[in-house]
Amino acid sequence: MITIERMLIDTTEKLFKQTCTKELINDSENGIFPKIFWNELDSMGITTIGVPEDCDGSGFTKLDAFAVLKIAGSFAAPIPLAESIIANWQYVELGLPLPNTKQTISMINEDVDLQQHSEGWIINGTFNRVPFTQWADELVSPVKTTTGKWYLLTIPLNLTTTAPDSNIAGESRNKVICQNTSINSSQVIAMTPEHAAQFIHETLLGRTMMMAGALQQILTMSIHHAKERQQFGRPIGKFQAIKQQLAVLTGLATSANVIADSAATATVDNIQFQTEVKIAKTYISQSISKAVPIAHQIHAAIGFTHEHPLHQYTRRLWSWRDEYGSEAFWAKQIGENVLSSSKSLWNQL
Amino acid sequence: MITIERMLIDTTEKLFKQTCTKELINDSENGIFPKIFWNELDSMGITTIGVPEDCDGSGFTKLDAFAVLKIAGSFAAPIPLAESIIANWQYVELGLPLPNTKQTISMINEDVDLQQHSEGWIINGTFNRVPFTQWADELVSPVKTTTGKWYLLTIPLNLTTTAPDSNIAGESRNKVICQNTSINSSQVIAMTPEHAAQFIHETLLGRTMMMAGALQQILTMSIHHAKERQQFGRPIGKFQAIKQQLAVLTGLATSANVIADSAATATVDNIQFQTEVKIAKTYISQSISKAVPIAHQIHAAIGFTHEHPLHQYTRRLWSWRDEYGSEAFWAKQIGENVLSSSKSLWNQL
Amino acid sequence: MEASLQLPVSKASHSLTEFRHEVRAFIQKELDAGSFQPDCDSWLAGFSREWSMKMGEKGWVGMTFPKEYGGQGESNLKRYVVTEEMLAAGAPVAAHWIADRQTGPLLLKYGTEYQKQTFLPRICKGEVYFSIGLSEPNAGSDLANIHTKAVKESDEWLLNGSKIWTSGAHLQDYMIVLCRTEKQTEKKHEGLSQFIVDLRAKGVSIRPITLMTGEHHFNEVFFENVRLSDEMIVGELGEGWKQGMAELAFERSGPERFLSTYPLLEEMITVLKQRADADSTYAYTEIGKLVATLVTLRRMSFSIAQLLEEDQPASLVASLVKDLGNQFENTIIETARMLIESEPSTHSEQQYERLLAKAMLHSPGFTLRGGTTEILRSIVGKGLGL
Amino acid sequence: MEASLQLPVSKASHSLTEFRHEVRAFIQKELDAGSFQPDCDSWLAGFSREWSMKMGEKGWVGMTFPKEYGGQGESNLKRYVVTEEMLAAGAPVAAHWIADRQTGPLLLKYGTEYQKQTFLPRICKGEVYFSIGLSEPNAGSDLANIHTKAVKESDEWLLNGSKIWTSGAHLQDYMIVLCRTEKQTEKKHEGLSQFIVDLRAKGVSIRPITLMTGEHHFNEVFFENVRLSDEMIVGELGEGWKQGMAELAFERSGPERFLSTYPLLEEMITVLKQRADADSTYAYTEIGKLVATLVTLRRMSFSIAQLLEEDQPASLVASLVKDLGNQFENTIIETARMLIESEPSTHSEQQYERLLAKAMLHSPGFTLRGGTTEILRSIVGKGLGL
Repeated sequence: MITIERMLIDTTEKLFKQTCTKELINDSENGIFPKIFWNELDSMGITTIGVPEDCDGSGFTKLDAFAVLKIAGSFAAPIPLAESIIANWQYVELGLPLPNTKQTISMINEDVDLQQHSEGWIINGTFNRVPFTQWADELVSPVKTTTGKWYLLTIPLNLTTTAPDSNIAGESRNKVICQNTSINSSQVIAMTPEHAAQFIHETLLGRTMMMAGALQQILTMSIHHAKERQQFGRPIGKFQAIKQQLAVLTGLATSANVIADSAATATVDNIQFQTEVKIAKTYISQSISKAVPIAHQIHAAIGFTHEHPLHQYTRRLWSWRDEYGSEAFWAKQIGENVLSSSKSLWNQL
Repeated sequence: MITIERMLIDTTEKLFKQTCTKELINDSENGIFPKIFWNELDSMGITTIGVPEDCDGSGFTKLDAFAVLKIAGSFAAPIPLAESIIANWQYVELGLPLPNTKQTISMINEDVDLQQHSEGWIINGTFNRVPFTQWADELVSPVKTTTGKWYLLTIPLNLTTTAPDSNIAGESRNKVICQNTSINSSQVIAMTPEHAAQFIHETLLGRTMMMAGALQQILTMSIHHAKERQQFGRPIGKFQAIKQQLAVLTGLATSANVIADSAATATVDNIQFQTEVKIAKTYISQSISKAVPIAHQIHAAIGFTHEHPLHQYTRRLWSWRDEYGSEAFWAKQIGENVLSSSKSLWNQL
Repeated sequence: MEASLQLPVSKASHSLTEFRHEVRAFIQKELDAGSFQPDCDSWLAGFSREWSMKMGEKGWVGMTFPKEYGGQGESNLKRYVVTEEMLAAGAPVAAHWIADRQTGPLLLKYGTEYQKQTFLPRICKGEVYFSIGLSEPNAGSDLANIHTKAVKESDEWLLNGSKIWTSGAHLQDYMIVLCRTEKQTEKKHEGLSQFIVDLRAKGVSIRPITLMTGEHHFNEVFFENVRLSDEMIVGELGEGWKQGMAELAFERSGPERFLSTYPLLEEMITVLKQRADADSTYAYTEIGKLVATLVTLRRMSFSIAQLLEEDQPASLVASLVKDLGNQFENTIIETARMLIESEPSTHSEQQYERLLAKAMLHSPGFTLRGGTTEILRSIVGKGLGL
Repeated sequence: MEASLQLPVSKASHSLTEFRHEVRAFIQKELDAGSFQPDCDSWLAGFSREWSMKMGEKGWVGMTFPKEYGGQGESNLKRYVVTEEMLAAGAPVAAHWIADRQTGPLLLKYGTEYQKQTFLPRICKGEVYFSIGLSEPNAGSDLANIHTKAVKESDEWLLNGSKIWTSGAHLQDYMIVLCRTEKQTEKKHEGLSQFIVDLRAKGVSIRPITLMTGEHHFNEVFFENVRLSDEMIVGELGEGWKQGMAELAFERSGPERFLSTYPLLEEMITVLKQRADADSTYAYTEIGKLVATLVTLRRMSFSIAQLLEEDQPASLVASLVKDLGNQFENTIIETARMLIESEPSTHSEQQYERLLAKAMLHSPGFTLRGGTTEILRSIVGKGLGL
């Protein structure tokens, strides 16, 4: 039985495969945003998956959206898909209409100061490593005030200063600086701590799904290479050492996909979603330091060149594993929770 | 040119090879001390290597003694050779005559209380995990008093209570309990903190040399097994996976031997001896969690049986890596020293 | 993604979670009563007839077997819950483990009605135990290198040869023996058959293989003119290899492939909690990483149980779980050593030191049983079409 | 122990230690003057004619070469000290690295008097640089798969073919090219010869190979009827394979096999020192483990320098050092990530983040250059007589 969800995945996968070429990715590293590709996704409604149809979205569930983000990761898609989808969800959940403008997001908001005055709000502070600021109109981010209240901010980027930076995959991760930036009351929406937590963990899971997809891609590339590349008169995949390495890589990629999917499923069930997301980010970030060297080892010299697409994935994996907190950051939180509980570990799981 | 040192090593190695059989080691785990073997070593003067001839020793250097201890480790020798040699060195260095009695040693002495009174001293406290107490007459240990002074104690074991314990290699590691144990003044010799530190690090290096020897032995056994054992019609050493594993094991065993030898050489030069010993213990202890699984993997099921001698070495390696401080314990000290210094790391090396 | 690597995400239903709590409560009651001491590797080393029969009474042995044969007709997922809870608690489940895991399913699939009626109800009661009879001396990884043979003489078969590494044979009742019933040809996988052999029959002798740990779990079992009736043939004559391999697939999928040292992890956490230690980043981080891996392996393994429930192929993914699981079992040991300074000993006063010693001593076995790391990785390589 | 694995323990003499301090003082002065910025992998990526000539002036390039050819006639141990200090400081030594490490020794061993007189003094001045010409496109690990050929026409040779992965060819002056001078037979190691080729000669064209890092260090070099005189033959015609392999042995023994990411370790320690962090057990322990490994590798590598000094075979141990060294270089990266939360970037404001990014991006190269992990382990396996 072919479900509508299956059709969504297949269609999206086909589109990415056709469009998201090596050249398109290289261009994006040189600052050329893939507008046509983006517009096509937008017109297909991919950017509003998980938003109910009666809120002007495409319907489907968040689970389906995360499955699409995995595809985006598996094609190293240089587009703000996760950012747009997650911003849209927040608007809808806070009862706001879907915006006509373009949004990027930030989940890091520790040093931002927010002051209310008669006509609106004044923001001071820096949002670090924000993706796609050149493209977006507004930055969407939850911010906690000194009084402990949470607000979802929508900051027009033309009111801010941006300082360019990028990750080692050449993806722009700019600094957004607000200096007495004044925004109006409709751009500051009160939210519950639960909403803020949800936003943060959805952002984290978005990146995690992309990692799972990219891991799957380097596995596929490595298997392909091992079958095609000949050495000493036979495919290198026939050599025991390569075969064993590929098996390890298969284990890493498959387990990463299982825990990513499991976290995505938890969104729907709402059971221990936050813990499951932290676990997925930790497990997958940790896997990358084993998986990437294997993929490069199998590809040998050719995979070390700019010509070969492997690096488009391995550099992203290196970057993404540290974004929104590395495994060291999240493992510490998981461990602290476990060790602070009066229950046995097994009873906490 | 055959040096006298080379002859010592060759003779000792030959004796151990002939005498230190699988059965002798198994017997020792059942509490049977290899008296004849020990007496032979003693009569050859192996137990007083590093003690000058004019102090009734066999001459040679401490470096030679450590080389002999490596041989002892490479045959899993169930004898108190390190303990005896190191006790003898201390006696000589403190200007005392070599004892006629049999000594074991302890370097762990944190909770021992020492009180002087008119006729002698009263000791209270526990010495944990002391080797060969069944065999020895006396326990030799440096102890620091609450006033910060160091003394070398010689405690007759018949004045103490011992509680049996052993490591996972079946080597006895008993608890020695002193309850108002009264010893006379000649059994409490003042020593400098430098002497105490030397005793501690020589003890540590003794165990480290034994680990290096045992690592070398499991490498030799694994190479031998890979050449002899046939599978699918050819020696398993012909399979790429086994070949690669053996190469890794070779790297681990060889590097362990280099750093152990380097620390032993430092005894003579007296340059950074203590640091070098800590580094050797850390590096080698750490290597074992990689080396032992490889040796067992290569030996497969047969190496998991009591019948095969492999476990006599792997169980010792597991035990010795944790004795006198695991790599976690010593690495922490090394790291703390490095990070507390105002110099760059390179300038500290 | 390769289709063979697609794993469905399965979430436990509400009723399954309730059942889990029931099992957990049972175990806690027994623990409180002192029925057992949690131990590492309890599915291999913890032989307790009493415990197996208790589990039989609860209906937790052979619980997936049809009711007509004494089972509960329950799902693989429910069985998964029982095995996982038992392993996490380190309960002594070794006696019935093989019968429950592979002999039962084998007989259900290939056995005669007579065999099912005779053996399955007693397996379910937790009172009859089976051994595996595959490996032979000097065969190593080449499992098809089978020399044990059964030759038909009038209406009986005469079995001669030997099997090695049979865990628990000295305590168990029967063995499923894979042997030659035809002369060996070039195609060494052909002409093999499986028989049920009574381990107390005349001509059977059992020699213990003492492990490096000093323990006796494994045996070499010798057959000298052991008489077998046709009734004891399992499945088709000559199809033994295929049947035996199907049996092996059951071996690799379960949580025993990553939970062997779990009791050590739990005890390590207990010890760490008691430590008044300000420097806790190290412990938090390392425990967090272990927990992340544990949860991932549980999700994978549960998904495999789901696949088995749906009669889907799972051998490739099962091999991955075993490989990752064995690494995890060893990482627990090494993390323990790094976080808590101790000298492990099997007879220490500290439960922590005892569990660590046991885990270490058993560790070489983790990758040997149920297929070595090389074999598993070769299976995966083959699955990838290399 | 296998004789080939015996390593003498060598301690630095007093004068050697004094020399080390001299080198260190020179580097510190240059650092203070801002002559260079410490970088990872500087022996591959840090090309600076200025720096190489400065080192030439000090007599630290080709310092083991005889004085008659511009060298200092110094020991391998002294050269070891210079290379180690340069790498630890992350100094830009790439320009002269190959000439100093392998071309010089090759010419000293096999070169004609004319070649020695012509090239060695300029190498020692740090002003003439050489490339390696071994690997060819599509040959992979099969180094003997050589298709470049030189054919004699009257009194000249015509060179045709191409070489790949030649680091720095676009900036360097000459290449030692291994090529066929006889038709290929079954024995593909025979009929190969080495020539000195001027990289600015007619018929030589150089195509950059952009790395995944975006950097240009490697090239593909094409030869189209490049004319070579007999004077440019290195050693014996037909002996090129043996000579080329001897050259490779020089490649694996040096401290560049474990110090490529050392500047990151030093910077990590600087950052950790600045952190007011009570939770330091983690950092202490992990730094302590790295230091223990570093010291061990230095001892091994220094012992190899001693072996080379005594003309003893060292290729087996050199392979071990490279394998362990590459792992160490990667462990530094992973430890950095675990101890200091950051997002590495090649153009970060933080030196730490820049070094981490550089180290990561270069890391796939560590095991590729100078023999892959598989090849090294096969060499060891062969050495063990497997």
